[in-house]
Amino acid sequence: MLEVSGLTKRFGGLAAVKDVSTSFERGRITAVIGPNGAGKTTFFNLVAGAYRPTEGIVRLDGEDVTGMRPDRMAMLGLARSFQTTTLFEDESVLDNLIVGHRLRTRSTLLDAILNTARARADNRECRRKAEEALSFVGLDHAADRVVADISQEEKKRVAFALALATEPRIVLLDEPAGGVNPEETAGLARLIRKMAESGLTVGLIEHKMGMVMGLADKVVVLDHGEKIAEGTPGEVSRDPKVIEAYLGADFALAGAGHAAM
Amino acid sequence: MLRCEGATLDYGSYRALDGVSVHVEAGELVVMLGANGAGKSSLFLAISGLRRLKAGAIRLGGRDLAGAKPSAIVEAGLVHCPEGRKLFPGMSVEKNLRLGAYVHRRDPARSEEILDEVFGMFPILREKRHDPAGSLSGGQQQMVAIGRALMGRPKVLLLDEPSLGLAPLVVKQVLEAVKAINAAGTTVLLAEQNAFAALQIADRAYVLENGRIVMEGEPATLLRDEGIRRAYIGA
Amino acid sequence: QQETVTIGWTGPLSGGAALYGKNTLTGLEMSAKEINDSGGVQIGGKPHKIAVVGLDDKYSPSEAAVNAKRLRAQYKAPVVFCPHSGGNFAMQAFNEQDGFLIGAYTSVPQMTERGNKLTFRIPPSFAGYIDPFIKTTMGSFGKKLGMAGADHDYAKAWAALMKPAWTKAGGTVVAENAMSYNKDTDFYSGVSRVMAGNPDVLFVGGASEPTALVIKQARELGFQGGFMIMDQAKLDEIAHVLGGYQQLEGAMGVLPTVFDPRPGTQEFVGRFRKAYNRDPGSEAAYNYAALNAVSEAMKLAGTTSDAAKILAKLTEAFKSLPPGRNPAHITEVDERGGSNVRLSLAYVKGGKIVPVDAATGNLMN
Amino acid sequence: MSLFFQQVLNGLTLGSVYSLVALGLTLVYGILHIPNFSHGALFMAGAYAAFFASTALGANYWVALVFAAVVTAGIAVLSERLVFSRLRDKPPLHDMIAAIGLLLLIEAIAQAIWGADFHRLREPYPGIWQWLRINAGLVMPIQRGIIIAGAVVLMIALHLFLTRTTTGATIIAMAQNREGASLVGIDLTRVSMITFAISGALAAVAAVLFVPISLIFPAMGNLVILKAFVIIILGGMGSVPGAILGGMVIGLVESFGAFYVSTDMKDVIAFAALVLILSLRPEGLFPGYAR
Amino acid sequence: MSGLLSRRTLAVAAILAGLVYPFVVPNDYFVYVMALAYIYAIAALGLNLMLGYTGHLNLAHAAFMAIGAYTVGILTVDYGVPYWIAFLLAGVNAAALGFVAGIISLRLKHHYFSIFTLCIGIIVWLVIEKWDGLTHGVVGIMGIPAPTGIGPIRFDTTLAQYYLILAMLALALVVMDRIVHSLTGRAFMAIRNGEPLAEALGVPLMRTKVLSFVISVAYAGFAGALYAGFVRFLGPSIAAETNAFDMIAFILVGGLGTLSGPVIGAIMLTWATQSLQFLQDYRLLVFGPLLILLVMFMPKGIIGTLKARQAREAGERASAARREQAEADASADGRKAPAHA
Ligand SMILES: Nc1ncnc2c1ncn2[C@@H]1O[C@H](COP(=O)(O)OP(=O)(O)OP(=O)(O)O)[C@@H](O)[C@H]1O
Ligand SMILES: Nc1ncnc2c1ncn2[C@@H]1O[C@H](COP(=O)(O)OP(=O)(O)OP(=O)(O)O)[C@@H](O)[C@H]1O
Ligand SMILES: [Mg+2]
Ligand SMILES: [Mg+2]
Repeated sequence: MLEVSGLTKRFGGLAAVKDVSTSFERGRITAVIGPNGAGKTTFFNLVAGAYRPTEGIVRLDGEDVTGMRPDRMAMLGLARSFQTTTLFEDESVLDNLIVGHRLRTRSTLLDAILNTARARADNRECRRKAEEALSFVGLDHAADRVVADISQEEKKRVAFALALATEPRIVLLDEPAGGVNPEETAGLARLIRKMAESGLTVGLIEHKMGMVMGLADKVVVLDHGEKIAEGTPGEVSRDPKVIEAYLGADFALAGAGHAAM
Repeated sequence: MLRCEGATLDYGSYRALDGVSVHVEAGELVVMLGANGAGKSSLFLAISGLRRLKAGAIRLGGRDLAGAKPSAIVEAGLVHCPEGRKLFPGMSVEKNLRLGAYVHRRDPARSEEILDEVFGMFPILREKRHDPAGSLSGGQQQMVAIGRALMGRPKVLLLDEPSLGLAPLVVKQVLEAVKAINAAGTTVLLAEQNAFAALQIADRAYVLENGRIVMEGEPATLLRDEGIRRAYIGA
Repeated sequence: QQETVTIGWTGPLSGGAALYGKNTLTGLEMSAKEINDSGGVQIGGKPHKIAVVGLDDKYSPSEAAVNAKRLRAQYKAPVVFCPHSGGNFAMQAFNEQDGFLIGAYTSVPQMTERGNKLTFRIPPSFAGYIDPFIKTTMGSFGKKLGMAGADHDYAKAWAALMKPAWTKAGGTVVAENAMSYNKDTDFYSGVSRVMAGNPDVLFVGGASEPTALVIKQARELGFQGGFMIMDQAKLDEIAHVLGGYQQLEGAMGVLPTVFDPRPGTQEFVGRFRKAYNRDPGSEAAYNYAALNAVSEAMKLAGTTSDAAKILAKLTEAFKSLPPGRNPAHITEVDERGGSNVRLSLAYVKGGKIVPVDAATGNLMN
Repeated sequence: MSLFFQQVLNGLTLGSVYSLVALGLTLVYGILHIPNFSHGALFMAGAYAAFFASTALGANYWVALVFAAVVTAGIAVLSERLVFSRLRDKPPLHDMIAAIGLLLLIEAIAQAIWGADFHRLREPYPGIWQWLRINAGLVMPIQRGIIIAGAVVLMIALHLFLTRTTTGATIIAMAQNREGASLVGIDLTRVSMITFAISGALAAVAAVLFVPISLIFPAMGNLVILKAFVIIILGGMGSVPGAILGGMVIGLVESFGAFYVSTDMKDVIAFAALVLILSLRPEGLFPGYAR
Repeated sequence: MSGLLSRRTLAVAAILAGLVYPFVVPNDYFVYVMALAYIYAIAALGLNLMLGYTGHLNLAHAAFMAIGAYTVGILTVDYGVPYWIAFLLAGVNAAALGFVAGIISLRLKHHYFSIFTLCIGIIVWLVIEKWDGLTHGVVGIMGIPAPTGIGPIRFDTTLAQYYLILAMLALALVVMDRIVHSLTGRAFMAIRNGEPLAEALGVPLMRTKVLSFVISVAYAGFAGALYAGFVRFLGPSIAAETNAFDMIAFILVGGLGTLSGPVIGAIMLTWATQSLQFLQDYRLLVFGPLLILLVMFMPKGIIGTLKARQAREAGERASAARREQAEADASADGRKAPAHA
């Protein structure tokens, strides 16, 4: 589905991502973990086109998409959520989502000014798509609430819905459960699983090991920009390099459940 | 030592704190548990004078802090190590730490000693003392933030989610440092979502929900509570 | 029960040109006050008081138009004075339709060349200054001219007449560098650019105060020659900035109102000093004379509202004014609405102002 | 050749004035994130304060300079207390409109008190450095020397103040993180006031250094404020070295443009230079050191 | 009271008020000032698209109004082009130059963008002032013809021009309404909200920003064209940055990012300025503090404040409901119910 090879990004002297190769499989959840500053967000930015790689190649379904702008990537079916997503606080949840499907519509500004049938149809379509995405993330009841009034966890779900409204084939989620309590984390995890089951390819950055270990089909571990391990959650959590760089020695002892940090 | 009574705080029409009463005795390490948005940070910000209470009182060792400026509160011995660190990213690590002792600028000798202690506690900071704080990794920045708070010679230290966004390995190191600080005699109020880890080092804990205290007790009691386990630890 | 005629004025009362605006307004106000104090003006057999209403337009053409509309519609003003060409041009778009006379205090030639039937241009054409200026300075200092005038509309029109006239008189123009007198803070580089041509005479001028700075900086850069100073700048005001006439030695300019020895002017200067506790400039003198003439013309025409009739009587009005009420020495208003004036020039010699006869270009003593 | 150096001198004189004005502007922007369009009015207020001190109080030039710095610092602090501190949690656009309101107000006050007329402050040392004229063909009125020297001294003093003193450190701390600063016990109100005071004093000193070779009138600030904004963008907003360098660049570009190309076109040249530089370096010459 | 219904009613009422206005005021002056206010409102509408919806402050807006005005002035006076053709070309010309300026300036962010555009504005002003051959320089362009009549309707009186300009304003509002409520309008707002997210949603940043900029300055261009035909004299000072400041003030007073805000603001501030005329040179002594007090005590502007009040009332109702819900849950099982079990 999505393959990267030899991906490198340098900021001045610092190599934030260094020679990373891996792949994201269709319908699978691939997690990227690593210490703070390891280059995870940078890695996603490179894949999504927000940064142009210094070296390396990104392929989407075999097509070379290296250095393509984010909006083009979105057209090709790559969606992402951010570590923090800002929404329009004083607008309704649904209104916030309508722009999500804009990229799949063809009507121009002229259509809108002349209020053509095409513009009206596109508007309806975007609204329908937004409702569909909301119901997928389990928020249909909140469609008309003002964003300022919904909870943090609901905002995270809205951010997912926004990504889903673009009709993606692959979604990259950056710390979707950051600052969310364990109970709600579990709910988000179920939602992510549901996305994968519906055929989406999922990329996930997360520090909450409980969630990562329970969810991921594959884990890629970055440290100082380099890939130090890759494999199933089981393999990775036993890898001494990973334990030393990231998880800590007693992670294996405490078990994934309790060290849910 | 520190006492809040009926603290109430509004953001516009939204009530973030609703009659919160907590107390922390001298030498204690108290943990404030609560989900995202429960109001932990709001409570801390109110205590350190960055937000105005709508109602209620906050006392530090008998002194009423109502209307006191943040700078006066720091001088009174209450130091807040905030969520998100709030460092001075362009300044060197050392300058960050030294500014922590700003209210004690008339007593530089003692500050030198504390600076040494901080470097002793976090040796990596001594190594990076001339680097700009913004260039450090997340965990190291958290160390600077704690160190900076210590430079203020707190009698009471408020720590707001020092583990937020940190790798598991680093979380452990940070909490160990907190424990050591408390052991050295500083009273600590710690906000955490990671209940399990925090309760390991706490003397006592509160649970905050929707701006209200819903539970108080010893760590062991809380750990036994089924609801707490489900909500904050992940069964 | 006395009736009142309102005379309108729109011009800058705030911003960089506020002083200039106020000076013109003061001239009108002084005239109105004197007329009212003497019992008003007899029009159609009835005594009328004159009220001057001044509105700020910040030098903006569209605000001047707004003000004119207001002055005409709300105050029924038969005449609206305005001291900047933009405002006057904007008013010309509708003044014939709305039936009011424009009192244009601007000598931009286009003002009266476009066939507007209700425009009275108060200051004279400056063409009359050119020849005596050249005659005196070229004779005393030499044939090389450096042009360092301002770059606004009026100054450019001056320069456009000056340059060919100088060449025609046998001189050469060695440097040309217009400068932004009202927007700039420092003229050193601009002046040194002109000095690089090694001129004998400098043509300068914009508002008096920046002109003074240009002269001062030229002297500091070692310039020893003479100056020709455009009529917008006044020698006395320049001397005030420079702290005396020393640096102005060899400068040729318009005769400052306070030094004008002709009958009437001194009388006006005295009354002005008494009323405002300072020296009048020519802006005040011209506008003062203009309103006196307008009130006289209303009397002669027997109307306070028919602008065309008022305009037609202006020449007669000026001729009938006693010298003390016409300190600008306006002799007539031609068929296009332009005024003619007996020019008075001045030359600085031995640290003193010497009046010059404009007709001959000779010093008067 | 001497004409060339003459332009360098002219450029430095102008650049010094611009830099001082831009410094205050960049400080307030870098630390409080306020695009203070009323800064030009402070420049003007400084000139009038000195004029008042020397005419009405009979103070000598240097006393007038100090008086102007103090008075203008006071006006700046007042504007911070009464206006900007109350707009703290509003978007920057509101600061800008309020600043424009202030600009109009201060200008109107000056005009109400002193009228729209031009005024002058006499040069304290009206001479010209003759040896310069004789030896190198250069002309350097003493006041221009004072401007350059005064600006250099002030810039060094400001730099030392910001980097070597604790109060300076609190200013930079506040620029980098407001909440962090207040959590270590820095009194933000005090720092804001100090910042505004410094910016006002710098504007006043720039004005008092400059007006002996120029004129005092209510709108005089408008001439420099636009350039000061250009300069701080050019130098990198919030950057102290950027403001200094930017000021010098604009001063020199203007003076060379006026001499070698055309005085008529020098502003076009200066602004075009900015457009060019920013097209190549969108962040300005120096990245903001306050951030 | 349905929002749509009240909006429509208000719009109809506003148009009616505009139509009868000239008949209820005592004289021409009121008509003239109002027509000028409408012209500035059209320009401010454009500025508001860039500022209130796309989130970029363009300080060269007045310069683009000048470009539109000068296009009409030069074409009609020097080349004898009929007014309406010149009118269309004014919008096209402003848009075309805006396209070029946008491509250069929109790479910059925040204040850099604003000050950069301030410089562009000054350059435009200087070019108008210095390029005598094209623009008549500092002397200005005089004798611009009034808009030529359309069929039997002629525009040579203030009253006729008033109605022409009113019609143009209504048209401008309708078009703007459609723009901001379109999907493209949502893309503009997404950019204001955060560029990385907008881009990730497939919004081509540069293209969308340039589009917004071009539409915005086209409004300025058309406003300038109307100005030229109305005032009929042009000087370089119409490009002055202070005119852009005025427009920002209009928007802020009316309400940033609201449709009717710029219009209300333009009308109110214009009349505020006029009514302070009696103060003569003390006018700014009052006007300055007025501006300051406005942003201090009405930061969202008139429309914004009304809207916020409505939203707050709705929000209060919602959060009261939420609190009750939470309390009910708490008493039911002693714990907070999970949002999504
Ligand atoms: N735009 C940039 N310019 C310069 N350096 C950058 C930039 N973005 C990231 N970096 C640096 O690259 C490194 C990797 O950063 P990145 O944000 O990818 O880490 P991360 O793994 O996502 O960390 P975290 O878990 O804290 O989010 C860090 O040292 C960071 O400072
Ligand atoms: N400045 C503010 N304005 C409006 N609402 C706010 C503000 N700050 C916080 N809130 C709201 O108040 C509530 C409590 O926030 P607070 O930050 O105190 O929670 P917390 O317990 O610290 O959560 P977290 O785990 O995210 O740090 C939240 O719903 C938050 O959205
Ligand atoms: Mg990251
Ligand atoms: Mg918090």
